[in-house]
Amino acid sequence: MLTRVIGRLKPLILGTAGTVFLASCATNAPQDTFQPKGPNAQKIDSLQKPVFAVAGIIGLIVASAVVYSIIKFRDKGQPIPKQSHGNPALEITLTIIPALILAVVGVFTFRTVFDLNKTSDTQMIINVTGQQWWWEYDYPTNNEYGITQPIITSGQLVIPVGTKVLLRETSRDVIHSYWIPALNGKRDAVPGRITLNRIEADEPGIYAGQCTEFCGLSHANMRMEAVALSKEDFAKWVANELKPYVAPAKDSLAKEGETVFLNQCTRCHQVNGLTREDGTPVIAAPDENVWSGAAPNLSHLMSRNTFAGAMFDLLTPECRSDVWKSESATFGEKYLAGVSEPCLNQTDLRGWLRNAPEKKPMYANPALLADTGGKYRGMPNLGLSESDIEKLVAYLLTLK
Amino acid sequence: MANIENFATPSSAMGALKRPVVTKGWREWVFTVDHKKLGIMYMATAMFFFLVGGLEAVLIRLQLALPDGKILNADLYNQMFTMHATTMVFLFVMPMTAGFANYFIPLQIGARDVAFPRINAFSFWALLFGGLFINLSWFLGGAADGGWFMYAPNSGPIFSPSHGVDFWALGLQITGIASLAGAINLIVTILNMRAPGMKLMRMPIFTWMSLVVQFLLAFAVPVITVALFLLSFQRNYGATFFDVASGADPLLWQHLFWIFGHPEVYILILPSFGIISEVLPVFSRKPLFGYPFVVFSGAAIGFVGWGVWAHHMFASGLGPVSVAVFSISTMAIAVPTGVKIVNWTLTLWGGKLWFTTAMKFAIGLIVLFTIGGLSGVTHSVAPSDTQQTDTYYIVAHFHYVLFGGAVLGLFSGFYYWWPKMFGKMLNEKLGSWNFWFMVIGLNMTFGPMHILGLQGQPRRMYQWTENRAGEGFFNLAFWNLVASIGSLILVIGVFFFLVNVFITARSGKVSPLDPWGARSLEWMTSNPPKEHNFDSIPTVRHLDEFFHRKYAEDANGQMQQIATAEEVLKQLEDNADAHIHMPSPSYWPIVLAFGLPITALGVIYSVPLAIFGGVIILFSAFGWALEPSTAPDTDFDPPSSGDTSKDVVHVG
Amino acid sequence: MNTTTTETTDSHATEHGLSTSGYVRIALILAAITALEVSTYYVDFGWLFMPALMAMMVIKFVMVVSYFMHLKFDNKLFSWLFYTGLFLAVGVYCAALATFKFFG
Amino acid sequence: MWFTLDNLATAHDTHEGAAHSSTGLSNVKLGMWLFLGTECLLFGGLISTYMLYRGRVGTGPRPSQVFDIPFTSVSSFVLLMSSLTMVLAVSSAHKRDDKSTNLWLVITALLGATFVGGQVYEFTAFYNEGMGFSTSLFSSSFYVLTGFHGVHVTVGLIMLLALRGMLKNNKVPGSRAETVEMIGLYWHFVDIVWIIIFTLIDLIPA
Ligand code: HEA
Ligand code: HEA
Ligand code: HEC
Ligand code: CUA
Ligand SMILES: [Cu+2]
Repeated sequence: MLTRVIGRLKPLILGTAGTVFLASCATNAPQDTFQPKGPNAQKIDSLQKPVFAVAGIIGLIVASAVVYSIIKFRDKGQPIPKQSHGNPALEITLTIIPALILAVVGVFTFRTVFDLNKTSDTQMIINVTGQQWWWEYDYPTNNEYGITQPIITSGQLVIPVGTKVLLRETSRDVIHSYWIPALNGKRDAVPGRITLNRIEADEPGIYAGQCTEFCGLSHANMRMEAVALSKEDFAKWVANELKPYVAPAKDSLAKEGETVFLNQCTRCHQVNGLTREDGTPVIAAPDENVWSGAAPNLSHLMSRNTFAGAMFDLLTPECRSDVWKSESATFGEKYLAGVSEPCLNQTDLRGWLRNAPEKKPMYANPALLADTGGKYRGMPNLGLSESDIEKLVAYLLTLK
Repeated sequence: MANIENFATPSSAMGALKRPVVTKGWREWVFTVDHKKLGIMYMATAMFFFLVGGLEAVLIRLQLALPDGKILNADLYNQMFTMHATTMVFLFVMPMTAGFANYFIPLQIGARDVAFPRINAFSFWALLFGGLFINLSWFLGGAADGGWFMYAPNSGPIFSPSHGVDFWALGLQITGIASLAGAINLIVTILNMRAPGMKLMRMPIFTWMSLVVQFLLAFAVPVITVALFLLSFQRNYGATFFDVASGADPLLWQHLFWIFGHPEVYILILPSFGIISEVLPVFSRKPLFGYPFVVFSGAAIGFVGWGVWAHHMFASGLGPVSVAVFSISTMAIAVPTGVKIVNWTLTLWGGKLWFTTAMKFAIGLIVLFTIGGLSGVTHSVAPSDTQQTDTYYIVAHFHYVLFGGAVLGLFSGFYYWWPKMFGKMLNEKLGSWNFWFMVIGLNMTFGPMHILGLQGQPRRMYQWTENRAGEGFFNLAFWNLVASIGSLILVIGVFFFLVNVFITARSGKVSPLDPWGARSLEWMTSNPPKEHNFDSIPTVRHLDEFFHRKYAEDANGQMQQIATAEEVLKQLEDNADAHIHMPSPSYWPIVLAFGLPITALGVIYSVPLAIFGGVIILFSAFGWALEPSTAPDTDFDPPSSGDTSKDVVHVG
Repeated sequence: MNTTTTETTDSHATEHGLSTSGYVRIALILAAITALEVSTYYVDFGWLFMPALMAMMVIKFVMVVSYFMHLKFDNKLFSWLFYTGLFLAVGVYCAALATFKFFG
Repeated sequence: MWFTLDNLATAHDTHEGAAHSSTGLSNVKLGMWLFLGTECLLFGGLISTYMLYRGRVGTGPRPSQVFDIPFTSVSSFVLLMSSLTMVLAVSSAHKRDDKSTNLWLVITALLGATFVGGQVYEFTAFYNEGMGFSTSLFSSSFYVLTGFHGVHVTVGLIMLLALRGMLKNNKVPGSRAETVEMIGLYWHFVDIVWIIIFTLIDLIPA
């Protein structure tokens, strides 16, 4: 009904709301809240657009009445007006009208709230864990989608299109909030609680998001992206994630990198299947050096194209825009190609390895860590030599 | 001014210390219990903190003007917005409204002072010391950095290891005590100290709105007191109230904060609603349209405001039932607020409008607050709010209601009541510049934030990145720059005000007795009022008593002037009361208040210091208790021996 | 609502308080209820336990407030001030607890 | 509270005879009732925190393991009876019977002190049973709630004793009966808070 009324008032609404929205729609910002790309965000959008229009109209009415009064009743030497104290009938009418408008809005709000909280037809569950200042995704086994073993990734959430995905969110430290505007509104990730958030994407593509609950120093740098792949592509992605570890060839630079990695990085980072020389598997978790107990799992680092809380691209800008702007049809293919050496964003990755806290503010300075028992939040500066970095980069490139 | 200085020569005390006997120089202010002096001190303090908070805001805007801003680092930025909000909310708007309430409520209801004058002084000093205490953290290892609602567990000792949050929590505790004491004081004053005939429904609307506000304070402050205590016990004494590892639920903090926090936003806005409800009728030459509706809608806002707090938590996973309920209750609040907007507009309607600076600010409030209120209604639609929350769209909402609403109302009050408080008129021309720069600046600053937010720029980001700014000329980079330029225009606007005050103080125009043709009781005395406010307490027969003493309807139903303000005042003077006892100055309020920051410092740094602070508090409470509020008869000058010489200043 | 119409001239409580024996009687009732309350700890009251305990708590509360604190005899404005705070507290905090699924 | 003594209207009363008060009610009494109203929100918050957390004991003792119902019942009873003696003090004060006022005030203070003493004893016992302030959410919220109440009782005690001293030395500014009555109101409030705490915390098993 609301929509029908709105429909009839269309010209007026377009006129008023247009000014506000014109700028909004023209610039194609990646986190625009008016460009839903999935049914959940769509439901919100269908609710909010009419509300914005109503609000715009009311605002215009008030402003016009004030402006009219200013012009009409300015002091032109007229006598002091009659000291009338009001008009209860008018008053009551003008109280009831807004109440009615709001009642209508209320009904639709009510419906949408429950609609968006429906979880009974979920097809895929992904556990999402916030941590200062990145997101971890953990896919429980799901035979329907070929996830025969749990998958753990970070930064980019990969989902199949047209699938009702339920995010079970929590946090390991402070409150964060998961938000991919094109897919749904925000839902806080609260430590000690599990909150539910449902997303579904209509088309393949990359959808930008951002942590929106203030979570300390690098809150501004806690970004994320949702990557929607066609079902077939998603299956390929899963297969890749489940691929066993491939050790670098003997005597390669990467092999030397593996050694550095074993010495420096595995105390925090997990690479599935990585073993020591004697064949014992290397298990980083539970991670004792980081306050919240975990660092990103790097097993398939090169299959995602951002790192460090999606603050940096793992791809060079050219390669990245190639993926981002690709046609829906070719998107999956390009995304699944992962990061290859020519496309690797060497500057930021090397900078990160050289001195992570300088690239991203983190409580990683031992001098400030007395209160946490010397535990890092974020990744510390490991004081690596340039040649170690060289080797590490070569090694990381093998983590397809 | 005749012998105002030696009017209340105080007595020798019955307490432990002698009463202050000098009422000149700085002591006149430091030991005063006069509600008008205290009101001015509140306002001066608030103004100072406005500049501090404004400076912080400008630094924020400079940092965000361009992508990857380098003016502040992440740590400093987080402190900056936390302290900006804390300063503006708790140390600027609240004290400023307390200043107005202090100064004008007794005058508007025809009283000579507040019910508890020494508590009034105590409240002011506690506020000042609390405010300074919070800001002390800047120099002692960094200010609070958790955002103004300080969500747990990010505010806990592990995630915020500096002492900033300790200073914040304890400092707000101190200002909270000040607010609570002030609220009780003013409620009793309004209920009990009204002039004869001043029925509740004849009270000026500013007094009414302040009454609602004081009730909100009285009942909301204890809630944040609890929250702050829990936080301090966690940070300083090892409790685990918000420590998830021990099984705590971080949402407890959110509930406690917002149960306080939502009534708080009405605490911030209702005084300004009150102010413009005084200003609009005066400059429309017409009574407030629908006075009872404005009164009751104010009370309704105060009441419903208690049932909506969880609209700040729509994204926190409350569950659909709670979300739906709080969503609807939030919408309900738009109805009484709408009543006010309607009544103000209808007050203008058919009036004879005089566009003084005060009037301009008041009209500005109607329009700009409505914009902010309407964006509030778009938040109240919970599903939409999950897109909006924690983006700049929220920042836009609350700056429109806070700056476009509360602050414009306060400025309206400055221009309207300046002659009353200081006997001089603020310059109208500078006032006009002040107004236009501020209104343009504020729309330029906060208007683009609607777009920024709806296009996905989250708040509380020390940097934003070109990457997510979108394409085209009108992208987020453009709007961020506009907002930052706008804030500089705001600075100029504020600057005009400061210049205006300065010039007026130096050489301003002396105000006539009734410069605006005012309507309410506070104008029925000299400018500035005498220490005892009224020579004789007027008997009230009308809403807008003063107006009705000046004007009457003639046979044709035309309003005609029947008396000048001077004549009205003369009449009061002629019937002056024989002797008037005013409360006497006292050392105790400031000493007692001083014990509070000492104790708080002790909580942070060393227990013996806290005990020392406690001793100061106890000692001064005793001294206070032993000291009569008003010095005994015999200590008065002039003695109360039936002579009628007292501070009567003849006007005209 | 309009308090100005109240015509209390003298708020001295003696005229409308209780006599000494009256106060003692109230105290005895309070003591008896307390005994009953404590007994719930030892005797199984079944489903009655919660409602009975709550009722006794409220009765004791109201008795102290009404008689010892004279609220029953005093001007209604005092009751307004106090009970506003009380009911606000009960309402707001119960609502908050309800969002934690506290009441099951 | 101490502001009982800071009353402009009273000053007018004593001097001008007629009360300058729109409602005919006393300022301090209005202020006191309002203050007690606000205290409901303070204690409500503390009680709710406790109710939310009482089952969260971590590795520490559970409420039922430490609470000593007979003991707490007795001290609750003592506090309840102090309300009786307080009201008798108020009643004597209104009759201008200084001697019995003093006597009842002292008895009230003694009963109050017994209660506080009992609380100190209980806290020590709990502590010895391994329930420190920061042991668990239950223990912290228990100590904060009952501690706040205890502080209120202690402040009441100080006021009672100070009041008695001031009555004796004839140093009460303003109306004596009213001052006694105000401190009485505060004292009763502390008692009714305990009525709630005792029921919700001790008698209802977590
Ligand atoms: C002065 C302070 C003030 C005022 C008056 C208001 C008024 C309102 N606020 Fe606002 N609010 C804040 C200060 C204020 N707010 C602050 C500081 C925050 C953020 C805190 C933080 O996160 O840091 C906030 C945040 C905030 C949120 C949470 C947003 C979020 O974080 O996700 C919500 C959600 O519902 C909200 C709603 C409202 C509503 C519905 C009103 C209503 O009262 C508005 C009513 C007014 C009108 C509607 C306009 C006039 C009415 C008419 C002309 C009648 C006709 C209208 C209709 C039929 C719609 N506010
Ligand atoms: C009454 C409240 C109030 C007021 C008046 C203001 C006023 C202003 N506010 Fe603020 N603001 C808040 C309350 C308020 N704010 C709150 C509650 C938050 C949320 C914080 C949080 O997220 O925790 C916030 C957050 C906030 C942000 C978001 C920060 C972020 O999320 O990262 C921004 C960004 O632009 C901002 C800007 C401004 C600006 C430019 C002004 C301007 O209007 C300021 C105008 C004043 C001046 C321009 C003063 C002029 C004087 C000088 C410049 C000083 C000269 C100095 C001397 C001579 C000593 N405010
Ligand atoms: C003390 C713990 C610790 C050590 C040691 C450590 N890291 Fe990290 N690392 C982290 C944390 C925590 C993050 C997440 C930081 C963030 O994004 O905020 C991280 C992030 C990363 C990322 C980005 C991952 C992603 O998916 O976003 C890479 C790549 C990385 N580290 C590589 C390394 C390498 C290589 C080494 C060893 C030379 C190393 N790290 C050593 C803790 C550590
Ligand atoms: Cu995580 Cu903000
Ligand atoms: Cu709110």
